[in-house]
Amino acid sequence: MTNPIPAPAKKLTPLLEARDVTMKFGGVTAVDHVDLVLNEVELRCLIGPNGAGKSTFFKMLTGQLRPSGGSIRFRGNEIGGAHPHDIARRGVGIKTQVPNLFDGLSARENVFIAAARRKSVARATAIVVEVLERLHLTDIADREVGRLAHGQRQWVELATVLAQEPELILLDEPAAGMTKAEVEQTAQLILEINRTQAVVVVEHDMQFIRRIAKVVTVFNQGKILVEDHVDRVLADERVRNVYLGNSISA
Amino acid sequence: MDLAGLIAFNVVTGIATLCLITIGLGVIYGMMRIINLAHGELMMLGAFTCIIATEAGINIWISIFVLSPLVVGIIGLVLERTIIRFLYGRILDTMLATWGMSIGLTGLIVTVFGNNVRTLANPAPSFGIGAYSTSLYGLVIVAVAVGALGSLFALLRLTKFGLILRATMERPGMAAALGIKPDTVYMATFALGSALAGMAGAVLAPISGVSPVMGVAYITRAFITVLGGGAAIVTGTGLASMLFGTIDELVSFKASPVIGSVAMLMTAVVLIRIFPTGITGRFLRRSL
Amino acid sequence: MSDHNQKLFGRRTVLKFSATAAISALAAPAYLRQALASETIKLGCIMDETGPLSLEGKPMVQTTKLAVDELNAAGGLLGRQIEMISYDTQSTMQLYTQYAQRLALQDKVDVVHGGLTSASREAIRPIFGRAQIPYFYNTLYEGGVCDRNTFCTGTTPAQTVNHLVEHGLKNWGKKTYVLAADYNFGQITTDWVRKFMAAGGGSVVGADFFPLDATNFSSTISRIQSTAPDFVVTVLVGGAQTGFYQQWESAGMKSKIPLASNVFGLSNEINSMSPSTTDGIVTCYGWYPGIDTPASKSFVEKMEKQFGGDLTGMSELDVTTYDGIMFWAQAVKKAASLDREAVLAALESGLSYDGPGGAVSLDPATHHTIRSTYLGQPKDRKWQVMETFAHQSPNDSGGQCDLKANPRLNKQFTPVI
Amino acid sequence: MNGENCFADQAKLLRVTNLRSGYGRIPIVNGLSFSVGEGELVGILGHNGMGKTTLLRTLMGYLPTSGGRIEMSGMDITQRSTTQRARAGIGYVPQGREVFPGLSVLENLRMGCFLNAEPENKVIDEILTFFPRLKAYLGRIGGALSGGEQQLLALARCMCGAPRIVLLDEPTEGIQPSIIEEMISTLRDIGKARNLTILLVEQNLNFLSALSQRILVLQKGMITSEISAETARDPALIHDFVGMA
Amino acid sequence: MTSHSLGRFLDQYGGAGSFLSVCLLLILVMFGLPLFVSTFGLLQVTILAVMSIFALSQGFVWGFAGIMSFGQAGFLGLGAYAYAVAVINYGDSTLAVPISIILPMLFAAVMGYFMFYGRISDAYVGVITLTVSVILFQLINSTSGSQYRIGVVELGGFNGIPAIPPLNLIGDPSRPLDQTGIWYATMGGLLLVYSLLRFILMSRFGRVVVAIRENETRAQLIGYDPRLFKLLAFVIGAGIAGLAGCLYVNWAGYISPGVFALTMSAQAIIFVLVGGLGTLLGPILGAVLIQWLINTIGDQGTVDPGLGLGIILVAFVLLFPKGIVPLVQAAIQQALTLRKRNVGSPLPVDADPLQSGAE
Repeated sequence: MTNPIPAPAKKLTPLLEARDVTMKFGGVTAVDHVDLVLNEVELRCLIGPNGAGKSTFFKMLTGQLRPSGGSIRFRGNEIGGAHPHDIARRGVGIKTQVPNLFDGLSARENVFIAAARRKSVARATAIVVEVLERLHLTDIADREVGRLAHGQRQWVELATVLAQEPELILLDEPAAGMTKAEVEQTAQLILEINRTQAVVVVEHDMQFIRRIAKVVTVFNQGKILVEDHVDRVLADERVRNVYLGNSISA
Repeated sequence: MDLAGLIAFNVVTGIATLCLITIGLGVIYGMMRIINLAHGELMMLGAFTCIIATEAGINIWISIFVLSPLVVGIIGLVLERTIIRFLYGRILDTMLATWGMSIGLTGLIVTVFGNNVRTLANPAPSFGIGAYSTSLYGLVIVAVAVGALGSLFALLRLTKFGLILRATMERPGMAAALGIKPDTVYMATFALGSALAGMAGAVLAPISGVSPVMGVAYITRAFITVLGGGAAIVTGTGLASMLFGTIDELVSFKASPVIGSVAMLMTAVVLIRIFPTGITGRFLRRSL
Repeated sequence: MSDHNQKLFGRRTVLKFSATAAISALAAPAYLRQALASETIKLGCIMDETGPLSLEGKPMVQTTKLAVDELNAAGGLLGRQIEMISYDTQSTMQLYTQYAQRLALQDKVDVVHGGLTSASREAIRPIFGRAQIPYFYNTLYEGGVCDRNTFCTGTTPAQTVNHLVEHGLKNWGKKTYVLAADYNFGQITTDWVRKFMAAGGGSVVGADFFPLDATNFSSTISRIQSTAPDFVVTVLVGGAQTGFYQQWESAGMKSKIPLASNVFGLSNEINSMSPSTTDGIVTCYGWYPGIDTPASKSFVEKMEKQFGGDLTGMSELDVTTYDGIMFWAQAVKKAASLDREAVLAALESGLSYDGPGGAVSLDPATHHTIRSTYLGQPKDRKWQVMETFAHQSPNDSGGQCDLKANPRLNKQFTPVI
Repeated sequence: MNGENCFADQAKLLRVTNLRSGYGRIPIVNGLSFSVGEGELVGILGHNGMGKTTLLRTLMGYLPTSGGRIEMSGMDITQRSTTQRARAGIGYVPQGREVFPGLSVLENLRMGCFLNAEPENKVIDEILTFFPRLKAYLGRIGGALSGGEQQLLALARCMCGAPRIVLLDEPTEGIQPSIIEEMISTLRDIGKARNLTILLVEQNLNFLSALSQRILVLQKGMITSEISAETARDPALIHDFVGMA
Repeated sequence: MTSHSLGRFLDQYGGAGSFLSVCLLLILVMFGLPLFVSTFGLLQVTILAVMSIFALSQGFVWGFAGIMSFGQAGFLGLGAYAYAVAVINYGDSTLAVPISIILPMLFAAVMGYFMFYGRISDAYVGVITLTVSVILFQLINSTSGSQYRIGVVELGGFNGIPAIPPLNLIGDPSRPLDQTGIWYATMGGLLLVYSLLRFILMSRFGRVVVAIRENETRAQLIGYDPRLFKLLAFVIGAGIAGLAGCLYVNWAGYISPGVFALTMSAQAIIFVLVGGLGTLLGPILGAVLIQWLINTIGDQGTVDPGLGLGIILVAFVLLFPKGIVPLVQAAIQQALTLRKRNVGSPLPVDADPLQSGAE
């Protein structure tokens, strides 16, 4: 399929564009006028101390929370406050912080449900086999997900996200609770995914961040503190301070 | 003009009646988030206590205001200890279990006393509004409803126990970390709600008749009023009762009691659809 | 793996077969009962013995027992004993069709006496018609049923409501308000009130209908006051609706607007409520406990002797039930057979006897009774008979129902207004 | 058990031995032992997901213990309910503050006084001298406060109960720096005034080192080392902990 | 490959063998019972089959779609009345049957749209369905005046509608079914509904419905609109309840507002709870067992059936919240596992999460 007319507009629109996004819970401002732009097939890492607003920000991107203010555009279309399923259909997939699966169903069934959203039953079944193979889950494919160990559940959730074939993948702490070897596998997987899809990763493990990141955005107290190349960010005094709490004695 | 007065009196009585049948359920739902489908049967037990006591020669007012709440409160306590407490946090399971209690209690009373309607003589005289006359008992109901809502408000707002109740309702885990036993608080709340239901059943007995199956007539009304009212027990119950009671009485007068009741239920369904958290969930969020 | 699957399958199949066995076992007693009781004559009774309608229903079952016992004590019928097969419908409509089918298909009874509300009669009448089992409906009702297989011994509006209305028009005034139970009995009876009022030059200024479990009458009491009728006719049925009388009194209406009723008193109201509530409500029935005839007195004595403290107030319903069974017994004797056609022919031969309510005869044309009716009111927990109307015809169909001439007729005539 | 051990036990206010717990079948706290003496300020340092909050929730009785033992002044409280632990003198400032959102600040503090035998007014007045910022808000409801103010309220509420030991779960989470500083000085002041015992769980190294006398390092549900507050400022440790150079 | 995963899926829900054996059993009962049982006996078991269909409707909506419908009797009643009105008006049951299924579905569609698209929480769905069934009861109960008629049929209020003609051969009103015919029709309906639900649960749609019950948020994040799936499941459940209503009328030959009553809804819930939530065999088993129990207690007369039902309901919620069928399945599973171990193929230690997790 070749398109004779070049589409320059596509190049100009970023994949994801969050402008002035704010989220308040009562007296608490969890996300405070955040701007974030993500290009096609970009890999972005979000870091920041606990309570900095990263997960809240993710929830607004996926429609689980309706922003108190600001705009979120995906491929130029406003998605702020849209239904989660609507956003997912537009091509946003997420692995949440705590594994969030169909606990009573098997791993295979979980992945099937994700794949079958867009594909026919036969195609979805094939995708399931592929993805399970790719993530080395074939052995536990027919076990009930609710009975799997924490790390295994992480992998199953990754598998469901892959099976969805989204254009933007949000990963909230993908390496948490994994062994060193598994962390390395995850890093490789993310880089591999990133060849075709845009990925945003929230992670605390700085080794992991170093391993995969190019551009890093640092959240602190609901705001973006820095956004720069990983090396410069990790060397940044301000970033260190928010992690160590040094600002208070300064 | 006299007719308007009579209708107004009926509307106020209707609102008060709704308040009364709701308040016990409101306490249990508002405090514990338990949808107590046995509420109507607790009212029925209150009415039965009252009728048995008066038949045994006890003064009717003592039966209504002391015996019925006491007996039903104790029954509530027993039910909480033996059934409800194992189901905290499982809202659907509590619904099922309380529904089971509801069916079972009705069956028990039918088995023991037979499925008959008993009547209780109305202890209040009539009074005139111009050319019209009506029962003074309406005033008793209004007084009891106002008194019950007022005391509940005072209990929650002014006493240490009320403070503990409100705190436990908001964050039971944190309350426990401050040395409170949430379990005991829930037990007391359920008993309080049951006692209020028992009293309501007894208060209404002289005008409604007493039968083992009478609970069904109350449960949907009580529910929609609680849900329509929302989280704030006193304000919510009051406001929702005003809305639904007025609709019920006016439509009943214009058309028929059945149409009145249907109109009220329909309003409630629409209200819950528009404000899923009830009137006080949407407005007046910080009220009690 | 497949080995285990087979085991699993095998075990499950066994489980399921035992379930089938259980189901067939459940249905088995049907044969047993049929085989056992071929010697007796079977009288089916279907009645609300418990539930909100039990105040009316239970004494009727007791009367049925008394009548059957009496017949058996006198040697039964055709030299055979009568077996009473009774089902309690628990004031629940669904149970009527269920038990009626059981009486017809399983018990295969020879006659059925029963049915309390008109709703229940209409539910079961077709079943006995199809099963060709003579059916006696012994309750006072709205009148007009015209069905060869059905016999109605209770009083009808043409025998009672007309007198109530006449009494009201003469003593109280031209305007009335009707409160009625919301089903065919209440609806049709209200139409009769309308018709009789119009005929007497009066009018019905309002009519309210209530479901059987209605308990709150305050809005209606307000409405009645706003239309200011000269008297109120109540057609309220069952335990719950009797609450109206207390609310009426406590609203202070008792001294303002008089009440007339063709159902008040059937649920033992004069004993369960205080005389201040009940005194002076004018009623019209085919029998009152106070009627001073030997047959009436001995009936009350027999009932009290057999049921004693279990007896909760007696009414016309008991007498007409007794009449129904006696007419049937008379017909069986006359026909000397249980064959349906023979029994129906005997029933249509102009039977009559002296019942507790006075001389009663069975009208061959309408299958209703020609009997005396009385106007009465409670005074201090006793019924006072105010007036007697002898030989009242069940003229509700206006002569259109003649089952002798037209045996295939099967409909209910209702008042034309 | 010999006499010496007994004595040693009593010297320690809180003693945790080989503690295990987790969510469902997923073990988070994996055989962990430490103790806190009367008047000690002990910090626990650990990454996310290392079991810090799980540890405190287990100590407070929200999570069942699947193994090991918890003692308060020699009394075994492993099987006790949260309420009983609170009554044994454990105060808790949870992650996320958990102020009662619909109750006013004053009512929140009154709830804190539940276990304190002293008259409410007196207790609250005294505590408010350490939290001057809250004085202006007494009538406001808890949910309307900012995150930092809620954190101060949660601390003050806990102090009202005069606990013998305070469990503090990441008090700096999402809090603006000015309030973090205020918390440090407030905690120091109260600590001095009342000989307070604190078990503090944190990621914020600076806060941790500013308040703790010694710091336990928590990794994968186990205490892997103990360091002094000074060492916590060591760049090598920081590198190890934060992963930044 | 597809058939392999299908088989896996079936295993998860009780196995293909179980499906076939249930069907076989139903067919066996359907054709076998008339050989042994009198007309009246057949009448008694017909109601068990009708109630089984009703239970399946509740079982699907609640057990698989996770919708807490407390007013399933509303649809039963609508179906029953729709059949009664249609069959009397047309004098032929050919159209009346589909009407009795479609009308409740339309009603459920409106109601479901109202609830599910209105972000109404699970518990409130329970209260709203309950309230709506009470409204229906009150409305139908107050239609005894002769002005309330549809075509030639008076709705009759409390009286109900008597003498409703039974099903007839398709397109031929002169050949109505007798008692045995209605038994075949009812069992056929049960078999059809059971198979249909089996098929739905195997389809993509059914699997998503179950997934939504398991975790609504996750399903949303994958891109499924839970509101739509719940709505469809609710509508399907209403259609099945409508069919049950149609067959109920055929069984009774008469209909009254009692079908809308809360006790009917309560019974359906008890059937499912006792039989087993999230199974198809469970509701059938529960219906047969409980209905039989009600009849037995009802006949015996000294104890009100409500007392027994209430105790059963509470006991199952407290002690066996999963119901009988899963309990039996688990027992069989355990027996099989034990057997396996005895045979001498010990499970690898880390293969069993229960063992490795619990310490």
